[in-house]
Amino acid sequence: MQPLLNIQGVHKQFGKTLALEDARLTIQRGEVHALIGQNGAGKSTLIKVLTGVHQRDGGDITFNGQPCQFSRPAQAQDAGIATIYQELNLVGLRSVTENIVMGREPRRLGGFIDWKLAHQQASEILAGLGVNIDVRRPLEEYSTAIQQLVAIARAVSRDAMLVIMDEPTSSLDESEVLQLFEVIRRLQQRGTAVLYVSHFLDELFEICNHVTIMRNGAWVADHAISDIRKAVLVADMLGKDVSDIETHGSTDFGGELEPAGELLFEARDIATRRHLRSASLEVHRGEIVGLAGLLGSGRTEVARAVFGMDALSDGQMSLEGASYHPTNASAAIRQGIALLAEDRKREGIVADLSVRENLTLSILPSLSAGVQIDSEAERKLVEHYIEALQIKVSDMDQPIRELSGGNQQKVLLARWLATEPQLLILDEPTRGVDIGARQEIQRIIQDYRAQGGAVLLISSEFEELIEGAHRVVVMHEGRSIDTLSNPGLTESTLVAALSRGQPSTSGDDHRMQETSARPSTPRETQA
Amino acid sequence: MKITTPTASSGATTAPWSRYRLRHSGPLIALLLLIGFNALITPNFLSMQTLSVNITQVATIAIVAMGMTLVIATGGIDLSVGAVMALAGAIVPLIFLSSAGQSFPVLMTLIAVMAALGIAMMCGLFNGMLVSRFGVQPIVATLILFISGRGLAQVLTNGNLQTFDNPMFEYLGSGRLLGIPIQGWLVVLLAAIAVFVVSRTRFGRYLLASGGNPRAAELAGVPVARVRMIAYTLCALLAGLAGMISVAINSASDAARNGQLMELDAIAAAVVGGALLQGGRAPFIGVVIGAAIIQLVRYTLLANGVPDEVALIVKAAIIVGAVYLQSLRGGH
Amino acid sequence: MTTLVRRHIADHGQSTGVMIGVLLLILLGTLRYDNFASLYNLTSFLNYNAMFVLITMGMCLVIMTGGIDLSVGTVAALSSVTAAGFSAYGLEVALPVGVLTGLAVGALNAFMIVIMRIPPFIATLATLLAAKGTALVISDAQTVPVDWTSNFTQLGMNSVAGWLPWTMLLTMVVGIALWLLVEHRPLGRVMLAAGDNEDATNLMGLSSGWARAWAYVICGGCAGLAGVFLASGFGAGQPLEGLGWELTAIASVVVGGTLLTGGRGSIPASVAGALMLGLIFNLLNFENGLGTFNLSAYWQMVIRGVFLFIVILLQVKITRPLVGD
Amino acid sequence: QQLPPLEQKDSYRVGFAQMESNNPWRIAETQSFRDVAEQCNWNLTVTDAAGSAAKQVADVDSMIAQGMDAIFLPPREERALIPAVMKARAAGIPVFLVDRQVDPAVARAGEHYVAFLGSDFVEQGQTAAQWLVDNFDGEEARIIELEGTTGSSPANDRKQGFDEVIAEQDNMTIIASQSGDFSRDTGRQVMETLLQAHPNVNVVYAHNDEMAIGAIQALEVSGRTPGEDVLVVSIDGTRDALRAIINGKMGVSVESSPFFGPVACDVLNRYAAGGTIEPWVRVEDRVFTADNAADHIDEAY
Ligand SMILES: Nc1ncnc2c1ncn2[C@@H]1O[C@H](COP(=O)(O)OP(=O)(O)OP(=O)(O)O)[C@@H](O)[C@H]1O
Ligand SMILES: Nc1ncnc2c1ncn2[C@@H]1O[C@H](COP(=O)(O)OP(=O)(O)OP(=O)(O)O)[C@@H](O)[C@H]1O
Ligand SMILES: [Mg+2]
Ligand SMILES: [Mg+2]
Repeated sequence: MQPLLNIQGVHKQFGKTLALEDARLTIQRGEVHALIGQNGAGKSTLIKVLTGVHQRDGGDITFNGQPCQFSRPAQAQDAGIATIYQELNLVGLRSVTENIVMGREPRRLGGFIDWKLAHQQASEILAGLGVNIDVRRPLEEYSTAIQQLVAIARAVSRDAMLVIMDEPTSSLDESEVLQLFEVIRRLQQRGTAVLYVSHFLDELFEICNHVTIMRNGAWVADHAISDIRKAVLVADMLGKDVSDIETHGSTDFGGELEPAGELLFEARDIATRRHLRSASLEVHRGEIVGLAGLLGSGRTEVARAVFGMDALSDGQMSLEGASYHPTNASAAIRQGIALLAEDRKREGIVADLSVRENLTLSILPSLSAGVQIDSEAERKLVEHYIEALQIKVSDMDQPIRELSGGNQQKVLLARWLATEPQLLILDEPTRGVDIGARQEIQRIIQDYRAQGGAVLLISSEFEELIEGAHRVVVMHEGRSIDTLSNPGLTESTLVAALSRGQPSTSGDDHRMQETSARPSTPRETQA
Repeated sequence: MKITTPTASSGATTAPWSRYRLRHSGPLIALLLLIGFNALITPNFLSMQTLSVNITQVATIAIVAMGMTLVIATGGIDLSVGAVMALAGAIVPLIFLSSAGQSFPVLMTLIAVMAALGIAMMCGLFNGMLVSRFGVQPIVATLILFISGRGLAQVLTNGNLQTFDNPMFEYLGSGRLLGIPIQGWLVVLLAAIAVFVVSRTRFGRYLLASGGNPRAAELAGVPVARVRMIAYTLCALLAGLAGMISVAINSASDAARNGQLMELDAIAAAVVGGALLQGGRAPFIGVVIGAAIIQLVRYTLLANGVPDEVALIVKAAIIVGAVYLQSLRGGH
Repeated sequence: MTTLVRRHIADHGQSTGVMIGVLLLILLGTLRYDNFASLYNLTSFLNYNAMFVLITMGMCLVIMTGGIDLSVGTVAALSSVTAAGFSAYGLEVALPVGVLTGLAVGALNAFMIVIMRIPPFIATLATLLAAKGTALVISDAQTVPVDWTSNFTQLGMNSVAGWLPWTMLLTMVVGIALWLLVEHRPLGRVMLAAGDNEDATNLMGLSSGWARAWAYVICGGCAGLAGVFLASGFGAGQPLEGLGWELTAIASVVVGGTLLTGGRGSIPASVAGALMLGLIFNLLNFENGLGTFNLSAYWQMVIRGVFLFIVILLQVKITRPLVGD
Repeated sequence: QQLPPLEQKDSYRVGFAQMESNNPWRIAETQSFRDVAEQCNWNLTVTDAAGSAAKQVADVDSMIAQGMDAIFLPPREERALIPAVMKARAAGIPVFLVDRQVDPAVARAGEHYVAFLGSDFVEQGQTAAQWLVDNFDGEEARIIELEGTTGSSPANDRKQGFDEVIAEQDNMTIIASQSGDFSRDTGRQVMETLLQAHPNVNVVYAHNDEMAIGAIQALEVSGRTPGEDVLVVSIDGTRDALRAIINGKMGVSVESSPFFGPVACDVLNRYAAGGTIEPWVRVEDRVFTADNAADHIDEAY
């Protein structure tokens, strides 16, 4: 039988950057097909070329037997392709209902929207994903996770032949991931094909039939999932030998944990107006302290408080034994604190500025002689970091928006390392970052620590915490409820600690009710 | 990611300049075309006197447009520049025409200039305060002074035209250096300072970052609110200076007319010169060229006897054309 | 609980606030001035302000999509000229001509903004100049006489039931249509979505360009109709009228509580905002009539600015805690 | 239909619906009404339409609503203010037009409004032209005309009057005519530009004194001597213009007096007393030249 989608030899160039070069992808009707590759491999670009966001520079695409060239996403949608793009494409000021039904609203006489029916439909679709919320409220009032689920709800509610999901799980917790898988299976039963992009390889084994691997904008291989081992996938993605991969741990933290130095930072029962009730933690020099917790447990809020973004409503902080109460980010930076924020696009990069300008933004005072910036010193410093962190750029004056996510993240990491902070707070430093870059970032963190730096590491990946952290502080609903120390930290102790925090009643409309967080591998859960 | 040109992981030194040139070539080409057109069509165009006339007339637009560019770089806009011109322009003669001014002409002229700049600065602080501390949208925040600033100037002068004879102050309008009107030199000086500030100083970097992504800039330790305050203040200061120049040229201050519709000319000059209304760019050279384009269009139409009403239509078409070319080249 | 109250205020408080403000101003006028509440004042107030309410509604629509239209004033002037030129054929011809003029200019704006991707501020600034120039060219720089013998002037000079001007009645009909469009028609919802996040709207498979284009066209149409009112109510096509109307309209929209950032907007609240600004003028005229203060025209400008300042401060106070960053 | 009567009272509530206050002439006119209000025992209400004919109608409307005894109106536009005139009459309030007319084809003095107080803009243009014809002693006059605000009635009329007369002269041509917006700054800029394009100009005709003074500045900057190389002809009779005439920089300024207050007081009293008012209460415009400028400079505004 002829495949549902067949992409052959597609290439696409953005200015100097060749994003796709001989990309191929074949999807059969009714299969769940994974697309994997490193950051910047071209996955999202391929999807956007397919759905008419970008126009391809060459190659052939056939969908449902027809050669196609969509010039707008609307055309792809009409042809039967529903897409959840990587950057959430939703309108925050509009209600949840509208974000789901917009474009095919139920109508009443005279063409007016039948709001009652629309709300009802939206609620039902969301209920199918295990979400029960007030669909009349503006979407922006809900968490990223809910927003992601709304995007999914929008896509699956269309009668599409192909549903594309570009990293749909990057901000979901495991219960939601499981719900999503349930939905994907239902789609599959209905005969709908799904294209699934994710950096969490374990998910693929759970849900996909087939996998296509891309590297540097080009097709590398495709396999039936049943025939393949994870190590082979990783090797294909990175372009390395399988044996290399297998001898190596999955994170680059590993190694001996050296004993930590003297106490650097301490927070006692801190609370803010923003969902942080009471958190206590200590960080020593040369120590990595992990912050674990479910989605919405308040980890980011701890980071915000320490970095001076939110004022404390209660509690104390001290730095090097002295009382520490920053009033804004600059104050915190002056005292040697750095925060790599969670939302790279909104809170990290200044898209139109160059890599150089982004990298040195936080250390300009020390790079200036008088009013003038010492551009010689600046270039040297930037060169040093590009080299040390192996940032892939065409030149340091390239606008940062042209870089792939992983490389942008490295530039931001360099921005903060350049401030030579005493305490480096990392909020999900490897989210949305591919395995290769992830390991490099982890290595950089480790090097920084080895030189006596202190790290507060927020991560949803247990392996990262277990292998990297000296101690892990467990957060739950805005409170620190436990501290676990390494060695002796295992996934099961962490899961146990997280589940201890679960209260029997939860008043909020939608809080994570599950007892484990991802990415404890779904495979193991099944077994 | 793959780069088609040979990958150089460290900075190629020519890159920033070629980028810079590319950005500015659009307005420059437009300006050269206009000059070429005039050389062919307009009588007596290629003369020193024409140059000097155009410099006199472009100076105020260019100065205000540079201030506007600062504000636009932060993602804002300032509608109040014309009103600030009127206010500053009204203050100066008010002071040196007073009885104290008659008795100490030199001192009081200086004081008058300082007072006018001081008032302009206060206007800028007011705008900056509303925008950066209260989070009011720039169009709305500056609309307040747009409406009431000119009214205030007229209240102060009782609506009367103030004519005066004060050679020292008039030098600002009619003085010459090496045969070029003094305000032309002023524009060159200010543009040089502005280019230096934006490309080489911390404030310049902060300005672009604040406009490009205020949230990220804030978190990177950039004092975004202060940068905005400074941008609005400088903009008002420059508008005040332009207001005084225009008063000095005319030897008269007319609160009702001084700087009227200047905000539109200044914004048009900035955008034609390559500024992006969403912020993050401050191409001062381009903006000065943009002002020159606006001025030259006006000159061309007038000198060739195009009636006022037709001139409006032509001017509109040229603004749209220039911005369109700009957007094609900029790729945004 | 307090957040719920705050949320309610943020959702609806602004518009109710403006309406209460309007009522308070009316009350003040009625108590303080003789004849303020007279039928004559009511009718002439409504008639004059019908034009401003119209352009404010058009502006509100454009602002909802995240744009701005600086050309409304001169477009109204241009339409008054074309409508006056056709007044001899009667209202049934002149009115469509005027509205079509506005729609055509609106379409030109839409073309420049959506297709050529010129920033709205610049595109409509150019239209502001060009519309004024065109109005002067086709009117030969004179006011254009209307035909007093045709039924054209009845629209602008007569009232229903002796008090409700036809112009205001028509404006209200347009207002209800626009309100229905914004609240209950998909096109209006896409306008709001496009103003909130244009890229996302496109990625959702909706045509944000189309929606934004319609907003400019409708805004042009509103300005065109305002121009017809102008010609009909004042007996002449006036190429020089309309200067500064755009800022009055923007201010009205803002007073009505709509943010200029797009994605939000309320037609009724904008109408209330326009009426509120109109009332201020009317009250100032009556205040002058009392002769207690001698408010010069200049002081009136200052007062308008201060008024806007106060409204904005109040808005900041009410909405700030929720807006956050 | 009759004109609305006005009963004789000690004090009248009088409305003056000024059209704009953005130039010295209008300001002087308003001031003249304010000054006379005291002598005449008026309770005067002044509104300002900020240049908008529509707003001016609304201002008149609010005066009607307030029940003024009489309204003085300088109509912004000759047609757009007709509704205001009609409504005031219908409301029984006598209207006097000041300094500009409304379209006589629709509204007539003695019928729809009481009278027109003022001079004739066309005639002012003619007078200026005639003075030029009489006093120009060169071979050939090459004239630059600085027009007022495009589309405004004084600009249209002053152009018409002047151009008519000049058209009959064989040795006089208008080589350029551009708008200087009635303002000194714009007038100067336009003149600077036109001087470049037409260096052989020897006459400047400005529609008001402000532009004329701007033009004189432009002439001086370009190295010409106004009064000798270039003859400047203008309208208004402001203090600055008279000074320029005394200094020999300007040839003539045809008066367009803004001092309507006293005339208005007189006309109102006569009307209340039941007298018939002539439809056009003419204000004689003097012609200021080097001969008489010094005598009048103190009374100028
Ligand atoms: N609009 C654009 N302009 C310039 N370059 C772009 C653009 N979009 C993508 N690229 C470049 O194309 C390449 C492929 O990017 P793409 O987003 O497709 O990667 P990806 O595989 O989705 O990565 P990730 O896993 O980080 O999402 C990258 O080098 C990126 O920098
Ligand atoms: N401004 C806000 N308005 C409403 N809810 C908010 C706001 N900011 C944060 N929240 C919610 O508060 C909860 C705590 O968020 P936070 O980001 O601290 O969680 P986290 O533990 O860091 O999880 P994540 O893994 O998402 O980073 C989330 O549910 C978030 O949606
Ligand atoms: Mg991607
Ligand atoms: Mg977080």
